[in-house]
Amino acid sequence: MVDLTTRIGAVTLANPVMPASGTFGPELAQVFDLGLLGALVTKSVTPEPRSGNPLPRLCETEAGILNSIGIPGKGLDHFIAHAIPEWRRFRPPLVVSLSAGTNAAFAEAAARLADTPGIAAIEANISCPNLEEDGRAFAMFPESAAAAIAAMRARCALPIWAKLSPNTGDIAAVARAAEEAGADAIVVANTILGLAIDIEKATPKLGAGMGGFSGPAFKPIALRLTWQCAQAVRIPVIGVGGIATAEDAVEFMMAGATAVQVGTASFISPTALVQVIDGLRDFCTRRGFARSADLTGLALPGSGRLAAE
Amino acid sequence: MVDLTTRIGAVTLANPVMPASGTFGPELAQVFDLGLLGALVTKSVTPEPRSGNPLPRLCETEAGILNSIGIPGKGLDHFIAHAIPEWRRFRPPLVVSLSAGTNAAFAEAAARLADTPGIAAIEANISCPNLEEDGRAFAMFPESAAAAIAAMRARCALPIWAKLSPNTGDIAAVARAAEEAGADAIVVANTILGLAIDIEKATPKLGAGMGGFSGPAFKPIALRLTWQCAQAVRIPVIGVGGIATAEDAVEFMMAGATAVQVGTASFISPTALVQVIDGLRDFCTRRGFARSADLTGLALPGSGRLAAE
Amino acid sequence: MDLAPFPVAERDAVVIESAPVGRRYHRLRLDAPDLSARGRPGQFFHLLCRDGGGNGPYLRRPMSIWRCGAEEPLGFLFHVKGRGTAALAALRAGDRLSVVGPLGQGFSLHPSWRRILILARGVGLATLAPLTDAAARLGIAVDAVLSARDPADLMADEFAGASGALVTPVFDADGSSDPAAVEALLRARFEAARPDAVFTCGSNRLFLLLQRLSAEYAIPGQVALEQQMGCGLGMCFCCVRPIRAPDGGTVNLRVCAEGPVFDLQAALGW
Amino acid sequence: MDLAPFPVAERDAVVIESAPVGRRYHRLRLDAPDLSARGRPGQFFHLLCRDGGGNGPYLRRPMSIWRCGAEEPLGFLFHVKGRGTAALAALRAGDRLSVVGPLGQGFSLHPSWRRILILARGVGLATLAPLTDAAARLGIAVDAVLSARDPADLMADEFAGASGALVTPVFDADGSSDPAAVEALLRARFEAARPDAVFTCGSNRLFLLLQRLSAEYAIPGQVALEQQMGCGLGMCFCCVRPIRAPDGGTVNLRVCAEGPVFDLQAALGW
Ligand SMILES: Cc1cc2nc3c(=O)[nH]c(=O)nc-3n(C[C@H](O)[C@H](O)[C@H](O)COP(=O)(O)OP(=O)(O)OC[C@H]3O[C@@H](n4cnc5c(N)ncnc54)[C@H](O)[C@@H]3O)c2cc1C
Ligand SMILES: Cc1cc2nc3c(=O)[nH]c(=O)nc-3n(C[C@H](O)[C@H](O)[C@H](O)COP(=O)(O)OP(=O)(O)OC[C@H]3O[C@@H](n4cnc5c(N)ncnc54)[C@H](O)[C@@H]3O)c2cc1C
Ligand SMILES: Cc1cc2nc3c(=O)[nH]c(=O)nc-3n(C[C@H](O)[C@H](O)[C@H](O)COP(=O)(O)O)c2cc1C
Ligand SMILES: Cc1cc2nc3c(=O)[nH]c(=O)nc-3n(C[C@H](O)[C@H](O)[C@H](O)COP(=O)(O)O)c2cc1C
Ligand code: FES
Ligand code: FES
Repeated sequence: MVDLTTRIGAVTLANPVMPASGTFGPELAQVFDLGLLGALVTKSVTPEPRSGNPLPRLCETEAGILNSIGIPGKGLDHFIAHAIPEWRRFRPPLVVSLSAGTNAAFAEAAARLADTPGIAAIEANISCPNLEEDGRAFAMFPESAAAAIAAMRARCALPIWAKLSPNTGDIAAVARAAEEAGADAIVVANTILGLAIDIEKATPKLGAGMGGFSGPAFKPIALRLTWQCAQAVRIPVIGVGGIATAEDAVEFMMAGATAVQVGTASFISPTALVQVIDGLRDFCTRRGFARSADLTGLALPGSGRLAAE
Repeated sequence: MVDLTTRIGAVTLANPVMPASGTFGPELAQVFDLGLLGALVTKSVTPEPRSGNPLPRLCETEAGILNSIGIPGKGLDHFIAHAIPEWRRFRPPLVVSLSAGTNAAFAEAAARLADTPGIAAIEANISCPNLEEDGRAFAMFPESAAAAIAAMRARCALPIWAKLSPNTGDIAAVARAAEEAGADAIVVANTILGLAIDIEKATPKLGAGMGGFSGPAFKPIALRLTWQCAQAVRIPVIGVGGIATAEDAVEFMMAGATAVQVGTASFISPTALVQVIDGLRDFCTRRGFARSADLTGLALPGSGRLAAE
Repeated sequence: MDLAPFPVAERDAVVIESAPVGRRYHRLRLDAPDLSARGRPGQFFHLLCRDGGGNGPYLRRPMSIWRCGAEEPLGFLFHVKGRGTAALAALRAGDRLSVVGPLGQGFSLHPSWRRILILARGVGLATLAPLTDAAARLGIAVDAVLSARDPADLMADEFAGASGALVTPVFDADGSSDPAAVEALLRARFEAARPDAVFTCGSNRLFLLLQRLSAEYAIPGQVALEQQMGCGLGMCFCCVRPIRAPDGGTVNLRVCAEGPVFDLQAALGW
Repeated sequence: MDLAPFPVAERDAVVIESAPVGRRYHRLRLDAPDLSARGRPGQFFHLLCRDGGGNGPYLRRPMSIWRCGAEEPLGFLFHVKGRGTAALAALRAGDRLSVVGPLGQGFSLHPSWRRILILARGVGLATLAPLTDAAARLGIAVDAVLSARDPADLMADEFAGASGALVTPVFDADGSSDPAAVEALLRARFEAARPDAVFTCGSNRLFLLLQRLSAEYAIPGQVALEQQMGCGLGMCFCCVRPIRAPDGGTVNLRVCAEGPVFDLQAALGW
């Protein structure tokens, strides 16, 4: 029996596999028992209602997709009143992804979530535009990332997971800044900016122009970011980007991830999350790992744990 | 008859299609007539001989590859004495890719190339490590990119194409800095940092650890970088990253590229460059473009040229 | 993986028939008795479009249920349009096809109804076809006006099967499918024997016509909409369409989750 | 696309035979008479490994010429090892296979030679097999020692064809393939009838043995090396191996361009 128990700071998960924000919803309970998941991660909620971006909001590429959904939603009040109770029907710890346009709005919303029972952690989606910095994402720079996390930290006792953007030039510095500002974990990475053009119409394929790139094609980049973050911080790193199979998840864990998130793969295979959990257990059994947690960091420089075995 | 003539500043190309540095060599003349190409682009040459990185130097991913070749080569003296004469057997303009570890070394090497007959332009591979900045690539920051280009500009009258890195957080700023420092064109992008792990061995698949990611999976990112650069500078932008077909090339041109480079695709299909040229001509014929140059920037915001037709 | 008793399955099904229909269409029948029994007219499946060798586009493609029922193989009828449908059309009997479904909200038929009218064009008839059987089972008479380029494109058999629906074809070739001609035809039907409900799919022009006429005659209606999809399950919000809300404004609803079938008056043209 | 008169072609060739060989191997024969005529023993082709449906890994795979010549279909014999070779093995007669080649520097045979010795193990014999025909055409006698797990794995027919080569099999199963036993065997051959040259491929242990013995007996030799490849054409420098230089140091040479055949004494073990 392989022990899949996973600790992300104060939060204990039955296993290290959870969905990625924005690619998951209670609708997936139509396909399998969501109680199997390590955690539940909501779509990003914003303080105010938002209608989202113009259509088309999604297009496919070679082994991946671009999206510019634009975080449509009914805002935090509605979320607390209606979505949280719906989520609480399920067993796994609930992680609420939060997005906002200013440090103050992040702090205010975090405080309200801290007052709401049933939430295990906040995932701070700081890859979204910072309205006070010309729309450049908070997670682009160590300073703005730290300011957003610190503002939340001051108002909220819940664990805060900082979700970083691959669009920065120095992920290690951003991760360290988030850690120093009080983040309890790093989630890396959100989508990377991409573009596709419809050459018959000579316009971008997405209504919004550029979009976020995700899926298997993005994996080598997200894996590299995970590896860089794992070497930069002491808090747990949660790896996300292109994971579709248990083998992908093992790569992220060996690169230093304590847990993983599965996003786009659920669109292609709604049972992908369950397949990753089952496959991870099988891999550990086959290779003689008693605990999946032992995979974390095995391939990091200087680890040499497998070689020594 | 479609006119494929392309002007990159003072350099005129018979067509806008050329190979990407490091994925091309005179060996390809065994497969087709290199005289068909818009330009020839050499592997990056370094001032001193280098032996390159440990093996394995290349691995495949979903629709792409990672490489850490490490620019092996015999150094600039040997290059000028032996490689340049070999390249001069071919008709198309010769673009020499130059890589160096310091501004002074870039300047010195550029001066020597300027004294060497038969070179149409220098492609400055400023995506390589800057030894005076802790090994962070020149192209990571506007200041270091500008300093390298300015140093070359001061010593060399040849056109200088600045080849940018996708690993920066602000490609537009780097492109503008290169333009202001005197670059005659922007080439975007070099490979993006990636990682793959062999989960049976629990080590990176590449001997060097991380590597550069290229191929079709990288295309949406490179296309976005091209689009951002085209809106940031007035000098021509040469698009590169994942181009395998004429349709891909048209996407880059519509996103603002004046010309394109084909890299990894030549490994899968050594005739890819010719196929792109032929297909570009066919696309222009079918869609009634008299000159391929008319494609440049068609999909940029505010262009609306196709819609108006 | 089929994790019964969940209402939506992800499953490999064996192709038992794969055949071209007319010049531009193709039909597939799958061996998946329980899924076929579970499917309802107007629902859809999300299909992984891989030809026999595993080649195809990254995303799944939504496809309406064309044939379903406890005694029928699960069937799809589609226009071979781009890369995804081409891969589907390349499947051969014996190949496996990964399906996710049944998905979405289908048509509703009230047992008290006596007669419905269906107006379809092109491949829209695939979506409406299973209504004819369902109506027949409830003893509801079906009056169908099918619009097509020409007789070769009509697929009347594919539509009505053995349901006994009364099919009136109209064609571009002879002008009988002109909006004015169809309007006259519908008005005549509505006057002669007012249907209890009307249904449409596949043509914006016919949708707008039917919306206008059925409002005038105060006949309730349903329309099946299409939209590009990511997840097909309601999680990604890429498939939204603006739908009229009771307050007169519009709300973005997900075609995959709140649809694909919407109230005829609430839907907007596309 | 074949842009004659260029020495290396990129071309789709039709598979005329695809068949398993023993438990772990597979052979393919292609209809490509001019490429077959152009190929030389020791050269290789770079194969796009796509099964009948277009599925397979991104990079091409290098594969030695196993059969070539004006009168022969172009043949490959390979170990079904991973994703690429599995896709190749899934090809059926009539399918198309994209090949690039012929590539690399093959073996050299001097017409003055009278007798050569070949030492091969496993699928290394595929690379050495075409030497037997070439030698036969030059009137050079071939003495071959083939090492295999057991008789079922030997593939002696696949090796020698109709060339008349004298094959001595050695097996793991009966201990005759032990290094000491093979060394004794080779020494006996070298003493009895000194070959003019020796050739090997496929086993590091046998390579090191043959290198040592042929140095001792001052017999020239050649070895075909393998290395993971990107471009197969000499452009990417991922396939280098250290090779002894005349000055005693080593240089990194490209297996695809300077090789795959190297001087036996210059090569290093792997
Ligand atoms: C609920 C629903 C049911 C459908 N039922 C049927 C049916 O029974 N028969 C049939 O022929 N077609 C049906 N369609 C349309 C069908 O999904 C598209 O024709 C198909 O996705 C085209 O894929 P392609 O790769 O061949 O074409 P491409 O044009 O290459 O597809 C490119 C992209 O656009 C999307 N797309 C293109 N056309 C449509 C469309 N009309 N609707 C939604 N997305 C589209 C594709 O999914 C893909 O993401 C249905 C669509 C929906 C939403
Ligand atoms: C010049 C040359 C000639 C060859 N001739 C033959 C032959 O005639 N018969 C035969 O069975 N094999 C031959 N090989 C080895 C053959 O190329 C590999 O077995 C094959 O690439 C494995 O691919 P795969 O996807 O099945 O295996 P995987 O192990 O999944 O391949 C993963 C990666 O490793 C590379 N790789 C794995 N093994 C080798 C190897 N031994 N040499 C080079 N690259 C490797 C692959 O190309 C690929 O990039 C030759 C290799 C070279 C370099
Ligand atoms: C359609 C879509 C919507 C997304 N919405 C969000 C979101 O609301 N908040 C967020 O933090 N990340 C969002 N993401 C990013 C994912 O959570 C994930 O970080 C990214 O897609 C990379 O993982 P993947 O390759 O497994 O999808 C979204 C991704 C997709 C594809
Ligand atoms: C094997 C390999 C070697 C490369 N070597 C160089 C190099 O020496 N100098 C350079 O500027 N870019 C080098 N590149 C980057 C390519 O020129 C190109 O920018 C990148 O691969 C993206 O294009 P592609 O996806 O078409 O390959 C190399 C790429 C590969 C794959
Ligand atoms: S397709 Fe994802 S919400 Fe409808
Ligand atoms: S495989 Fe590219 S140089 Fe040999």
